[in-house]
Amino acid sequence: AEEVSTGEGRVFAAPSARRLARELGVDIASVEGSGPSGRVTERDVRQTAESAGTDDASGE
Amino acid sequence: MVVGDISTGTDVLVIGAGPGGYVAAIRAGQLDLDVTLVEKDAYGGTCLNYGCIPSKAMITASDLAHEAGHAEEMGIYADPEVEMDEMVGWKDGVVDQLTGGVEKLAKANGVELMEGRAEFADEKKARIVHSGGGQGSETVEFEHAIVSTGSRPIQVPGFDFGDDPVLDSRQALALDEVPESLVIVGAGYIGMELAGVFAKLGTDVTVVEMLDSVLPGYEDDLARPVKKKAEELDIDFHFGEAASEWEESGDGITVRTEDEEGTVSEFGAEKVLVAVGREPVTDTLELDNAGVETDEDGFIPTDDRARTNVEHIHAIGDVAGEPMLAHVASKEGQVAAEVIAGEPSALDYQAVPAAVFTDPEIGTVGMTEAEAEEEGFEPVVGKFPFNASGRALTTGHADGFVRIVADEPSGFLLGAQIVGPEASELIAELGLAIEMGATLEDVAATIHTHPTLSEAVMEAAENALGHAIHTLNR
Amino acid sequence: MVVGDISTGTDVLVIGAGPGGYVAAIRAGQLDLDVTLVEKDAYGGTCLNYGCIPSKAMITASDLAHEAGHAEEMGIYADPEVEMDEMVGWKDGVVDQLTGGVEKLAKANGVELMEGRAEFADEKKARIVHSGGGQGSETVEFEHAIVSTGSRPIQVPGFDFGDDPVLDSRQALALDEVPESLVIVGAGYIGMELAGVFAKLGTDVTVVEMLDSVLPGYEDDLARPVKKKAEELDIDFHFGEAASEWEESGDGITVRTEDEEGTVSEFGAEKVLVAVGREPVTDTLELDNAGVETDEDGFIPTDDRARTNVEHIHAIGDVAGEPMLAHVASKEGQVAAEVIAGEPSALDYQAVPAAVFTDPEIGTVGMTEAEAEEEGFEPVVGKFPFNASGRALTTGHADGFVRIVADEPSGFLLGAQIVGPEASELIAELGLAIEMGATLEDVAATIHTHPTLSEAVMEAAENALGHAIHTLNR
Ligand SMILES: Cc1cc2nc3c(=O)[nH]c(=O)nc-3n(C[C@H](O)[C@H](O)[C@H](O)COP(=O)(O)OP(=O)(O)OC[C@H]3O[C@@H](n4cnc5c(N)ncnc54)[C@H](O)[C@@H]3O)c2cc1C
Ligand SMILES: Cc1cc2nc3c(=O)[nH]c(=O)nc-3n(C[C@H](O)[C@H](O)[C@H](O)COP(=O)(O)OP(=O)(O)OC[C@H]3O[C@@H](n4cnc5c(N)ncnc54)[C@H](O)[C@@H]3O)c2cc1C
Repeated sequence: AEEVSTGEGRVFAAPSARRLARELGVDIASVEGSGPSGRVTERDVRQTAESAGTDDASGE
Repeated sequence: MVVGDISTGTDVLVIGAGPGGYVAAIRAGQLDLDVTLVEKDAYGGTCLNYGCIPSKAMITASDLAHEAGHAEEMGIYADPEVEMDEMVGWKDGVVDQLTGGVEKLAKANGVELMEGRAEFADEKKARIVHSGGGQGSETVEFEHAIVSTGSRPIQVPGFDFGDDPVLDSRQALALDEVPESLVIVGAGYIGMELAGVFAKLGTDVTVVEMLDSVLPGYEDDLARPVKKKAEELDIDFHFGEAASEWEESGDGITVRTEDEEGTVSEFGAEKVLVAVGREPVTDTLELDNAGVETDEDGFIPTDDRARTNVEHIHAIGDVAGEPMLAHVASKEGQVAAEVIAGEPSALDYQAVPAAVFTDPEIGTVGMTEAEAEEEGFEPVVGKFPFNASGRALTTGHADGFVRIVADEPSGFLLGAQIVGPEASELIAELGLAIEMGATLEDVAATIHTHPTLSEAVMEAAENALGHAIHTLNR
Repeated sequence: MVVGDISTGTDVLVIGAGPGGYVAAIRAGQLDLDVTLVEKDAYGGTCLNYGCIPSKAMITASDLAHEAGHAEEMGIYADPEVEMDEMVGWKDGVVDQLTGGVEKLAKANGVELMEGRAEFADEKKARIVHSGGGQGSETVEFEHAIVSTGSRPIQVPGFDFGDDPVLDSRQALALDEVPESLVIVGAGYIGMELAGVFAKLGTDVTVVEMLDSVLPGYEDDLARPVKKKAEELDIDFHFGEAASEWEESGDGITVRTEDEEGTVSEFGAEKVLVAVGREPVTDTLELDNAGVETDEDGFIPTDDRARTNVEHIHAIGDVAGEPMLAHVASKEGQVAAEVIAGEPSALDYQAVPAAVFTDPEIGTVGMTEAEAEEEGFEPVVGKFPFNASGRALTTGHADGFVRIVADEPSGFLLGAQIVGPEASELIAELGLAIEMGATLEDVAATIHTHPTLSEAVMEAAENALGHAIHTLNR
């Protein structure tokens, strides 16, 4: 996936979800979070990647 | 050894073996990169040899000596004698064990170690200059380089670290005898940690600080318990004064200071320790030859992959800018190695914890209330005082508090400030909470062992939610 | 006071003011329930008055006295004298401050305090029996009751706590003088904590344990460093022996034990401390009158809302079963109060942390590797030894390790075991991690302050992932 910058400001997502976002080329700031208070989960990241049609979105 | 030039090649050349460089090298080795680590002085860098580790060892030992002599309240009567050379010897033993460990770990992870000073020849080549005459230099060609040359203490004009009674922190941590009296220039964390060490060992300590408080940069209420305890140890403070010069007088020295209006004060002492900050080391390695830029403060600017303006050259640790902390250096080192190995790593941490090992300790992570407001959050704050903590009272150290800053609408934790016993350890849980995107409710609902200091973390979260058990809720 | 019967009404009657009951009462008060808390002895219960707090205070003080006298390695020479009555006096001061705090907090949260013993008259009514003759009893009608009557030490046949040389933990924590010699029956956590206290104060300690190890129930490798240190303190262990009787002999006593084959051994000592476990207190309150049932071990069974078989009567804390820990009592108390107030609370925690305050400390939370396997997980384990921790070495305490158990396929943390310095505090971060559903990667990626013991937590997670920096990865 293309390199995504980590950007500025707080992200409410676990480190594992943030890393997955980079792996899948997803800008985590654009992900709609489904966790408590809108926390972004790994599942949210995968779904965003899939709906954006990123090549390796189904990758483990 | 052959005198003359030998040339070798490496995937990754790491320059400087402090907590930035040696961690980068080990991580690169784990990722099966061919890595060479060059160090001109001592494995472990400032942190293991002259900084973090020696200071914390001396803090432990001086605390024990002091506490043992001041525990009549607990029915303990003792009058400890301190042999400074033995204490320093013990500290050196700890350092040796750790630096020996670094060397072993580097080798075990396949890191090639080189002793000498590295300087760039061009973008893809460096010369390794060995100390001691007669030895030739080597040339190393690299695909990637990681600059981790660290920092050194800033010298104040008029106070040359080469002069005997003028000490930097490194020298202060290696004295043979407890000085009778000491002027410390600078009330930052290094100055304050060492002020505590010497005061507890019986030195008459005077601290001179240009700004108007101890630990400038920390919130007032965090610095206050540290100042209070220091004053109980008879440390003398002079704020708003800058050290201007020193001279020999009798069998000691006189240190002169000046305030803003030019009023001069004089302080007699045996020695003077200058601890006014640290500056990046960029003059040892011919950065220009590689085209690597520095900013106006001398630091090497980097991006979120720890890359300099030259894409295949990374910079990490103190030389790459604030915050100048060992664990930041190590994190940057890991990320640099992983980025070079093609992993999707980045410096994406949400908050950097930091500790000051004064008495009491301070631990902080993330935003203060004021910072949270500036960032556009609607902060709510929860606080728990250690004098309401059963565990704190049983340790005999109950000054200070835990404070948690959260965003009120979402409940997300944004930051925390702790001053008190084991603050350096307690901050870890809050660092994890922030990285995880935890809410106040998450922390409040987590069972914490009784009786522990960590219960104060839970109660501070409960307090922010309006239902702490062991303190009144506003 | 009127002699005779007065009758009052309350929403919630809480019986027993230990860490279960007083927390339940305060929480109920915060939720605007009309709440009455009855205590027959002392606010704070076993924990604050005779258990957690006194033991931890004595551990701090005896540690300090011992360490100060054994720090030649650090260049510290001292020969501390201990005045036991002053040490115990200091401990009592800590207890008084905390129990006074409980009383104040209860009142500030609107809790009605009553001194006396509560016994059920029927399902909705209790009599409060005041101690001291002549005082009448009161009747309280309640909508809900919370039983938090705690536990008491189990008495071993032949060892009557009423006899002078036979001590329970409470009496052992209130001695005027350091006994010359002490036999401790039971190597569980209470026995081992107190063995350390007395050995460090100079008592000649012998520990007799029926089972075959110290701290039965804890994994071998956690108990081992505790046993090793205890042996360095010259504590004598006898396993597989049960105490059978004692008798006076000379100016001390002889304690007799028997092993499985009936072989008798004799140990001379000044006193004998019996610490073989605790049993629920259900005989003080006429449970039958309310129809509340107990199980074969005497505990009151409860559901995940802390309810007994009688829907409006809750039971919490030691009386409600294992694990008998103060923080579990408090959690159950909070949940009981919230359930009564109609909140959607439940005992839904994933893991209960626990600590043993021996030297070194033990901290555990969640599953061991074996338990994880039994539960059908595919556990992976990460470990980090404290002798590779810079901070541990600088504190002079580097025995032990941090171990993390996770599910390999998902990475989710399942449990952790720590033995070593500040294990009781370090376990907090791992408790939060488990409650949050954190993965190994989450813990490994979180920056931890250098130099701290908490770095060992991060490194153990990294080790499980195969890439710890400061230890070799298998
Ligand atoms: C007294 C004191 C106490 C401190 N306490 C703490 C603390 O408690 N916690 C904390 O986080 N931080 C602490 N620090 C700061 C900490 O030491 C630094 O943040 C840390 O050492 C930075 O690591 P680094 O790898 O960037 O650089 P350094 O540790 O400075 O290492 C740089 C290395 O590079 C070598 N080098 C330089 N140029 C070359 C060259 N051209 N070729 C080869 N080698 C070269 C140097 O010899 C040195 O060994 C303390 C500092 C001091 C002075
Ligand atoms: C030496 C020692 C050390 C310990 N250390 C720890 C530790 O470090 N950490 C930990 O988690 N746990 C520790 N414990 C265990 C801890 O003390 C208990 O788990 C805890 O006290 C249980 O709380 P509770 O509220 O259920 O009961 P308790 O604290 O036992 O309180 C029950 C209260 O109910 C009162 N009562 C009983 N019957 C009636 C009645 N009919 N009417 C009115 N009042 C009544 C009693 O007087 C008592 O005050 C220790 C215990 C001991 C003995």
